[in-house]
Amino acid sequence: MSVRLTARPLSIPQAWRELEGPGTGAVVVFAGRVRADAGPLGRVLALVYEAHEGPALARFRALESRARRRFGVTRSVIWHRVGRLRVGEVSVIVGVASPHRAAAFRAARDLIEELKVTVPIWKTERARPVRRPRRPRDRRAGRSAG
Amino acid sequence: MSVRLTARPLSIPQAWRELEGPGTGAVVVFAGRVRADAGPLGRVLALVYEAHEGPALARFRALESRARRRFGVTRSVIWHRVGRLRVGEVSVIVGVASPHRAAAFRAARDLIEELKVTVPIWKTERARPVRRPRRPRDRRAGRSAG
Amino acid sequence: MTRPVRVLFFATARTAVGRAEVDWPVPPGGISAAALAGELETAYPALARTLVTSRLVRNGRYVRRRSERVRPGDEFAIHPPYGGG
Amino acid sequence: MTRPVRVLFFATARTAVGRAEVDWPVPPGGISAAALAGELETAYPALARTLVTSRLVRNGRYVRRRSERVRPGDEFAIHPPYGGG
Repeated sequence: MSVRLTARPLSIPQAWRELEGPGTGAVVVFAGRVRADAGPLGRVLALVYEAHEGPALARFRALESRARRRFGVTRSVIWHRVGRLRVGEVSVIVGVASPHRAAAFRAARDLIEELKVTVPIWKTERARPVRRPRRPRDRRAGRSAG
Repeated sequence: MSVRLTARPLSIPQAWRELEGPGTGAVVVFAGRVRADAGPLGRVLALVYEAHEGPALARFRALESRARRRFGVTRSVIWHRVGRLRVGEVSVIVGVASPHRAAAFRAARDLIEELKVTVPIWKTERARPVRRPRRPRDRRAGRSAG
Repeated sequence: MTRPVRVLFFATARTAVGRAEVDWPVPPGGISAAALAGELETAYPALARTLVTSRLVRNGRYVRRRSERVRPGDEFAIHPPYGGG
Repeated sequence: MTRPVRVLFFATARTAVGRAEVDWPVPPGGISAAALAGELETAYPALARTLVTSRLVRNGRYVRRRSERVRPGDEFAIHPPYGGG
């Protein structure tokens, strides 16, 4: 079981190693990456993620228990990045290992859906601005949280 | 897009690299590993996978097209190992990248379910035998397929 | 002199206020969460819109009653709707 | 002398026959898939049970009609139910 909130790049191979172990016939990993979408401010070049660290990690641990209890997950990874992420970078990894694949798929999906609506993490777009200049106070965004 | 049938260990990091690229906001990877289940012959120590190589690879490519067509998958990996695998080793990796996570989850689940019932791959248990000795002809099993 | 409350602003709340955190003076006996939110809204009028959809968090837990007291040394956070992932 | 058909046995078919493949002589004009399966079953009686649930495959494609001809040089495979993953 591993939860993490970090300003450093997330490593898929490292996440995978956390999910190894006996009794884990099925492993499902979801990774979310920053897309070059067209947002309201223009084309997204980067996203800044910020988190309320203590409560976010507490929620991660609650989600971990939920996955174990509801889906019989034997191992899990819930990692989220904070700070400024460029297009293509991985913002989140959730992964689970369990004896059977149906439960693993359901657990991974449940984790990411719950994460999005119950964990105090926010993203702000940094787009190629259409007209207005970047405001200096935006530099305060994206506090790293570990 | 990558399909593979191989006697060599499957590499998760390598599979992940195949799924990188623009427009891939969501990546879902499923890996199946050999479990130490109790089978009819005793406790499973290993599984031998064999495949009818040409038709199996043709089916992999058909599944790949299906994922693209039905779920809008932009990249996919369908890798299966053949030969003798010990408990804990990865027998299969299916992975998809797509713009959105709902489609990515559905596509990955669909791929593994279809793979199991439509691709000419078979597994045979190698268990700690309860009583009867291993038959010599079993050594012929697990022809490698590339 | 009593310790202040450490107030944290995230996302749209941070943008509205123009900073991520501020030390806010409170009376020695504390102040209700509702009153504190009101004082912040008065000081930063742009915060009003965000407060409507935000949850208030005291020491890492959601404020359940608006009468709940926020005391010197507490952490008080404004959580706009989440958007991780 | 005509070329034989290369017959492939997998999983329970391989176990029943005791080998993974065999070269099977056929007449120059070929033989129906049903007749070839019958000859194999006669040669390897243990194959009978597996054949019931197996699909026949000629040159990588499922045999759709049992009258379909298998010709010298063809590959003919017996596919028990699949079990990959």
